[in-house]
Amino acid sequence: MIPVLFIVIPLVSGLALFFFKNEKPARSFALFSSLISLVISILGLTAFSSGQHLQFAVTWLGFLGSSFSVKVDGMGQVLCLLTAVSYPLIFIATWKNQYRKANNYFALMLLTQAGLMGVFVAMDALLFYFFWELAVIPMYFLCSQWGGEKRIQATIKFFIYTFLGSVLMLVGIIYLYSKTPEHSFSIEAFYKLGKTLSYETQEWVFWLFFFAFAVKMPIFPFHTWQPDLYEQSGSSITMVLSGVMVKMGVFACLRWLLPVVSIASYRWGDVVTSMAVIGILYASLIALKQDDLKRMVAYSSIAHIGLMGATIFSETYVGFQGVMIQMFNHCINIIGMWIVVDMIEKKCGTRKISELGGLAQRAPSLAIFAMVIGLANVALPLTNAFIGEFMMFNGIFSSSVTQYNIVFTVLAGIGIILAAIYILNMIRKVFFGDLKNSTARATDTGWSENFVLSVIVILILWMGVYPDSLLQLTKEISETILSNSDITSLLTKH
Amino acid sequence: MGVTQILFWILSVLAVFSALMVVASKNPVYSVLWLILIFFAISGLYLLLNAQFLAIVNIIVYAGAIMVLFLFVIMLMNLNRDNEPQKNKWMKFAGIVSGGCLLLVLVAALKNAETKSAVAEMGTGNIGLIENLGKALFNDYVIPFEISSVLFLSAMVGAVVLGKKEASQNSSSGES
Amino acid sequence: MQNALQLAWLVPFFPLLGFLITGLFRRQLSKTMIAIVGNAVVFASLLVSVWIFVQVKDGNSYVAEYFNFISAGSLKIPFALQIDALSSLFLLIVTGVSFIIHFYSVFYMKEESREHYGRFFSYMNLFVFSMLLLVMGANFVIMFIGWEGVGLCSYLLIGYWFKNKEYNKAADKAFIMNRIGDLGFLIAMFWILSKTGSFDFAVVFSKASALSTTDVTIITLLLFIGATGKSAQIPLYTWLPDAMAGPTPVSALIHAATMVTAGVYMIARSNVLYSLAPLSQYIIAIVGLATAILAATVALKQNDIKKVLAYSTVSQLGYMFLGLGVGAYSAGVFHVMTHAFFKALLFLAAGSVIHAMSGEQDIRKMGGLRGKLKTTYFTFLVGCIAISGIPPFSGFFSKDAILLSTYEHNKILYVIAIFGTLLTAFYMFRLLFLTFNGNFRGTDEQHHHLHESKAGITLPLIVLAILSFVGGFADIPEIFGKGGNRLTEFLAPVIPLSHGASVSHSTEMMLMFIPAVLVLLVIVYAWYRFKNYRPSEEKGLGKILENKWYVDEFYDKIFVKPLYQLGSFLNKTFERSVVDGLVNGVGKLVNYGSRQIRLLQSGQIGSYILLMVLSMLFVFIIQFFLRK
Amino acid sequence: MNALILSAVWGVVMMFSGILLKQRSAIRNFALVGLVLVLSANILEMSGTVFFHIDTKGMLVFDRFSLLAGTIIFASTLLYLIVSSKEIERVGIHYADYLALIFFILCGISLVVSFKSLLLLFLGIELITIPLYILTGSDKKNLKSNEASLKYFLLGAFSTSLMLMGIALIYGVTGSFMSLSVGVVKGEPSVLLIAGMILLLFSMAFKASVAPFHFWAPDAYDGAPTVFTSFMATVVKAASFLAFIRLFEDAFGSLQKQWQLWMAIFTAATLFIGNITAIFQQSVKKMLIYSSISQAGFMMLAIYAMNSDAKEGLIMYIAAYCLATIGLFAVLAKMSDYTFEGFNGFAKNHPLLAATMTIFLLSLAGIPLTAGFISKFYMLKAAVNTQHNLWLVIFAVVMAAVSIFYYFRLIQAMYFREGTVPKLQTTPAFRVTLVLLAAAVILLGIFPNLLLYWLYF
Amino acid sequence: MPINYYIFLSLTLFTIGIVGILIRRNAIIVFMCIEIMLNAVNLLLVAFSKMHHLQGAAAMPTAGTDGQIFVFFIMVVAAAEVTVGLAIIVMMFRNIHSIDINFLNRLKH
Repeated sequence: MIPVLFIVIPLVSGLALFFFKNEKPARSFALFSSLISLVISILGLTAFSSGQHLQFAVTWLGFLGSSFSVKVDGMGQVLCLLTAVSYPLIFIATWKNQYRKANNYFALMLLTQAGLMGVFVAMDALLFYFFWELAVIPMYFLCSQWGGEKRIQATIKFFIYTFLGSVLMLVGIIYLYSKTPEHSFSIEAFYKLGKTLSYETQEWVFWLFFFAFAVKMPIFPFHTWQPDLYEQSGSSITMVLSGVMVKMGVFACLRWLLPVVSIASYRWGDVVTSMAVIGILYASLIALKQDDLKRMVAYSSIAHIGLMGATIFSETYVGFQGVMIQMFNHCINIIGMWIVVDMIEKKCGTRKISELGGLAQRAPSLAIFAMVIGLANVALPLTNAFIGEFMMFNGIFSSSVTQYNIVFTVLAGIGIILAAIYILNMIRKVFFGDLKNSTARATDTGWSENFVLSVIVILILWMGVYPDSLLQLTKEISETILSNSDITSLLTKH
Repeated sequence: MGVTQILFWILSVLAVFSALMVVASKNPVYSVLWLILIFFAISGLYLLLNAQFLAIVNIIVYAGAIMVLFLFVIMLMNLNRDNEPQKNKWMKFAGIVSGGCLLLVLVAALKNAETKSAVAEMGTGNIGLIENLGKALFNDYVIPFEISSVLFLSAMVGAVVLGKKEASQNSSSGES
Repeated sequence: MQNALQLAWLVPFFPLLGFLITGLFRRQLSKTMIAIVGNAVVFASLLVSVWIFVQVKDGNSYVAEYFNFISAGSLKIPFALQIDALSSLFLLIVTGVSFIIHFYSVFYMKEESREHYGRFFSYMNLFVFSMLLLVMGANFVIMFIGWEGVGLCSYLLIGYWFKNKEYNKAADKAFIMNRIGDLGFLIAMFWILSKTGSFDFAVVFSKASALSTTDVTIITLLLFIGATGKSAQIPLYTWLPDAMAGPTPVSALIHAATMVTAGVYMIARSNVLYSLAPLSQYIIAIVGLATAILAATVALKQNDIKKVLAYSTVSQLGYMFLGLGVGAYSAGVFHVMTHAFFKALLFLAAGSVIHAMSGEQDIRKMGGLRGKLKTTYFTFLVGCIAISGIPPFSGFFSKDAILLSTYEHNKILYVIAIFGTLLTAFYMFRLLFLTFNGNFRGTDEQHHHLHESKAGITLPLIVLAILSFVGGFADIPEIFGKGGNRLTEFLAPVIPLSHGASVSHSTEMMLMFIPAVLVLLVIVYAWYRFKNYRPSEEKGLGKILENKWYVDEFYDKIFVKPLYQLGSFLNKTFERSVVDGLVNGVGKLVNYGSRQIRLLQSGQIGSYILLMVLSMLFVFIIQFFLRK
Repeated sequence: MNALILSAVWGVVMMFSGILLKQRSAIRNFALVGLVLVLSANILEMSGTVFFHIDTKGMLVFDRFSLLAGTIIFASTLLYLIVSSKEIERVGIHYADYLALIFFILCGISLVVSFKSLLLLFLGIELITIPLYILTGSDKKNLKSNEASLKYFLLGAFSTSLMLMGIALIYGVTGSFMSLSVGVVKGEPSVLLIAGMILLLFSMAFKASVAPFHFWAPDAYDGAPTVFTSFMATVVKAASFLAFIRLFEDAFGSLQKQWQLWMAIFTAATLFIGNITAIFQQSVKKMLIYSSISQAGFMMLAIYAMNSDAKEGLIMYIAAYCLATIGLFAVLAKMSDYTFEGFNGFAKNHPLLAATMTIFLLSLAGIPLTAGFISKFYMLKAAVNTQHNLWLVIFAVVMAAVSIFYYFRLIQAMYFREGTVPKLQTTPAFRVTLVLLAAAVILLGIFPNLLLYWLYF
Repeated sequence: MPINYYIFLSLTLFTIGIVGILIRRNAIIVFMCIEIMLNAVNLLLVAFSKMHHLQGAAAMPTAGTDGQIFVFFIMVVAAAEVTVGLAIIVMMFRNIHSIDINFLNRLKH
């Protein structure tokens, strides 16, 4: 029942919120709902650890071969947990932000959460697609209604881009469905089918799926919606977008792409990995030159996700584990980063790096938090990102599906050097040096901010020192994915 | 070549020529008159095919009623002068060329149809007689017949709706 | 007493505790408390280290696994610490020197406000923690954690005075250059893993002989890239002189005594691998020597007291690498130890000078301080003698060990290395003479304030001076009598004794004393040259040297600027017009198409029917004549 | 059969009601009663109760498909009348006549959804189009309306003659007008038959406003009074597609190889022209008109695929499309300013209407959990199941993505742009019906088998 | 007569009708061209009807009747169409005093 609760709680409370009148109760209710989700996800965690099967299936659209089938496996558990963790964090971090029509705002946020949770637990391709869209559509309204001047253009670009991706994916899903002997959308049927499809077919389907996922991640060169949107939308929305939503793409690659069309993934792996690696360097280089904090973080996110993309297609067990843990870690880090950026903007009234300086004198606590989060972003050991990136690099390096593994590793590695450059640059210019007009009257963090940032820092360190707590969860599923996408046995057959 | 054959050729040429004249005439009234000539020619062809009922109906309904209506309207509008502005040359040329091509293509395609050995027998047969047709019409085709009455009703309503002068008191017509 | 070593975790634990206490409660605790905590934890570590050292000396070694750090399938990386001869020695050096420097800092930093005082000590403690982790790690990953940790701490400490932009830039530079090296380290680790299936030192080294020469060479070279970053070797050395931006104790701690020796430690630790890769060794020797000479030449013309010391550090590190490169691992480690003593001494003494000069660092504006700063002068003199390699001071023995091995290895390198030691002597005594001899060249006000530092500052100097003097006897060559080479023997479990062709005793004696004599001559020359120093504009080679061979500018032109230009190009041009332009272009095209297709809807029946007829024609022609 | 006769009779009744009843509301209620009667008669026929037993000699067959299609059509018309009757009143004085014509059209529609003889197809289509010519031109003082009517008439008559020529050629081969008799012709299809089929394809494409035979539609829809545009673009278009699929399944099912390519090309052209042109439109009405063309493109996928999924899907599509479009036009007809700017700030003044319109637009755009998604899904599924021409499917979804642009433009205008919209006169019945429509859209999106169940039970 | 002759004659008339629609601007003449097309169809149907009668009379004496019935219905529908069409044209003429179809471009988008 837990997977259903994951979806139903935010969905119901989201719909209920549309009927709220005042801001205060809406805000509290949203927080309350998200906390309940958190509690449930922790319950789910314990249940999962004790070996219970968290699944639920009921007939729905049966005549289409689809059913409402949800299951929380290791990967789903990690992602649900991160969704459940990030929502309360986001709500608390932006507790003081004022919104027009706050009830709608919170309602849409929770609907997005429902969609995200659904994506992570769906075990039926059609259901997966439903949730995929359910996550995006409230997002469209959120981004269009709350944000910067040019938000509408940015949002429509984002939406058409992702919608195009998702409908192409839909074609892929239907195509696979039509090929399954029993006409079913279930993931098992797809996995089974994947073993029998010809290469040419796989190639089609691969690109249909991959485009959708690549746009969502986003992987270079499909990323252009992202910096604009992050820049334009409100900070809490950006947090959801970058913290959780981009993981949909990564997640989907692991669950729906590799195991299903493994031969095509293998054949196109080099191309995709090249794209991802170019993206790492490209985004990092651009991030060097960004003056707007949000844009900088946006590009850094592209680089980080690029690394995940490259790892996925190198198809190694360690790499998969790394990606899964990094999904969680990246979410924590980037949410932390956005919170910091949001606070800077609120305190100083600007996001321009060139207009900031010496903030550490006025806001020492913020400076320390920013430093820790920034260092986590550059994957310093004993922070969470190190674990993920270390494993991912290891995965890329030890990949047996590509012969360019060393080149990819080195190039991606240059990305982490560049990351250090731009993050430190940013910290130096924003926090150190002399005070400027904008920072002269800034204040330090308040209680809610301290709380959220402390939670984030604790998570960063916890996951950096004892990542095994999460790695245990994803062991089994990583093996499953690897064995399903193992092409060596298939290649000998063909 | 018997008389019927000769008649067929004469009537065919007449029909085609009249059709061309309908299209070519500057004055609408002449067009109508040429059109009536086509109807007569076609009725003649019907007769050759022993479709007497249709031949008569063609003359009565088409040439007699419909064409008179046309003439009436033309006269009413005082259009019996060749004052029609010409379409531009290019358009005319394109129309003629594409029409010709269409004919060419269809003829070329259909000339090898497997029915090419079949004939439409002339001068014999009695299915075109009113008795046979009437029986079929009121036995097998009663539904379509009733439907066509509905069709006429709707045409009638239409004529009323469109033709009846609306009193100017109705100012709320339309959205603009 | 195997079990006794289980307490090893206490060594890094204490500084970590200190970091947490001083860091989190820096606003609550008084300065005294902070100082006490900050020192006590390091002292506690020192005590445990001594105890461990004693244990190890009895032949114990120990590997402790605490918990699974990362485990993924066959990849198991435990959080494990290792105690053996090498690490116990380093523990001793690190905790010992650190404690002295901590003690020194208590007084040196006393003018800082409480909050920043706490911050300083927390950074320092964190640094010690990282360094200990680096040294004690039982596998490459734990070592790497410490490795990056010290990089972080150096970043934090260099940028300690965060209001100054230049200092912060220096901090960034340190971190980034370290990062470049770290990438090499990281890839080396992956390579090791893919070839041996483990990160554990024990496993890796036991499987090393099974590796192909290519693999070992690549691995060792990659590790060496890591070392060049951390230990400031060509080409990644430029951060170290800039790192002098931090407070002087920091310079002493990080950039002289401990952190920069991490590279040496790492290579010494991996000596099994290096021994299998002669090419790598050769490259290391060349690079080390080149660094030694290059840095020495630059040091000749530097006028900032700390910069001279910084370049001398780079130069000395070059010697260590030379030693490693020629296979004299224990000599390298020995030099690390002696260097830690005298370089810490020199830096702290320099700090005392700077303190006395009210923050002035330019030696052209000093002179004649000998009278006012007696203790400082004498200790500084000890440091200079030690670094110059005059017997029987510590530097003599350690440097001699390296030079001897070099001689055995390659005569040309040996000659160049000797030349380097002469340069060392020259610039060190130039520094000494310019600072302490001659006339005072500063302002009257500075002159007025000149005073010897308090006991809290001079006491560490004296302790270090003693160590600099006696340190060399730890590994005194056997030719001076029995009981020599004790350090080498102590390290033997980790670094196998080399049984190469050794030189005869007479040659060895000669090789020891000829350089010593030459050094003395150079010192005399320096005395003549600088006893009456007048600042003058540098010309020709001097100018180039003063500007450090323009290496920074060169790097700036070749790497930094193009990088930013590329970023700028990608941001302004490529992203906007190509990537985004493509997407927007599609949008524009659709819009344009919309306008054009709209024109089909002309409103004229004739054209509609014409279009329909043309479509019909099209369909008929294809259907009847072209489709089969 | 029930509905066919009842609608014809009620059409006649409506003609006289104009004379007998003076109150317009009475006429309206009279029409609504009639429609309810027709609808319930049709539903009764689905459950087996047939009032009139007339031997049609196999020319009409009321099977499950045609009855369900008819039900959707009648229900849509009923909803349409409820939300639009006020606007019909404003068109002109012949209120009862308009309603009578609508009943005649319904009579024609029940013919074309159940014909088995080409003669009845022809008569049915004429019975639909002739009243439509009149309705298009019913705003007599308005030149646009006049022109639209004349254009529609001339082009419509032209396409009718194409259809007749096609029927004649087919008759030449088969000697019968029964559509099933075409299918049984064995061997290599005769050229005559192919030519006839293609001519029929053209004329059906014309009626369904499929490119490149769609040119009349934007002009006629735009010129017609908005309230009748709504009817033409929904119910009538749906009927055309039903006739289209019935004709091509019964008569030319065995010739699929011959026409499938053309269907694919026409589909692509329709999608392309409909969507691309819609982007540029500045008027919401024109946007909806072009969107109806692009939706026709999607419906064409069913005809292209022509399998069991296709028929189910078409039923679904028609339902989804009619519900959403009727709702949108109903609101639009009440607006005085048809431009997108006219809708700026609409949500602030009319939150309920805006919310329902958003649901309709989302449905048209094919967003999941709306009926529009399920119907598009069916179309794609049907097309993918043919296992060739995958490019067409991909093109279709790309165009669906393009359509987001203009559908969401309206949402943006309503919600995210500042502006004021004059108060619209809405009755409670209007609002309730709109909400019902929206609810139906969502309900069908979640449980499509509520509808499709009727095809098989 | 071979049936092909009828087909060709009918197609010729049909095409002349199409050409007429294409090149004339007078709505009434366009309308008359459509009538020519309808008559072409009628002629063809009658010819086919006779052809089928000849082929099928042995089996069924009424073979071919339906073709002529169809022609009858076409005439009926044409009459209805003419009624409406002329009504529209007249209405149009009342408003703009012209029946030139090229006047009809106010709906241009």
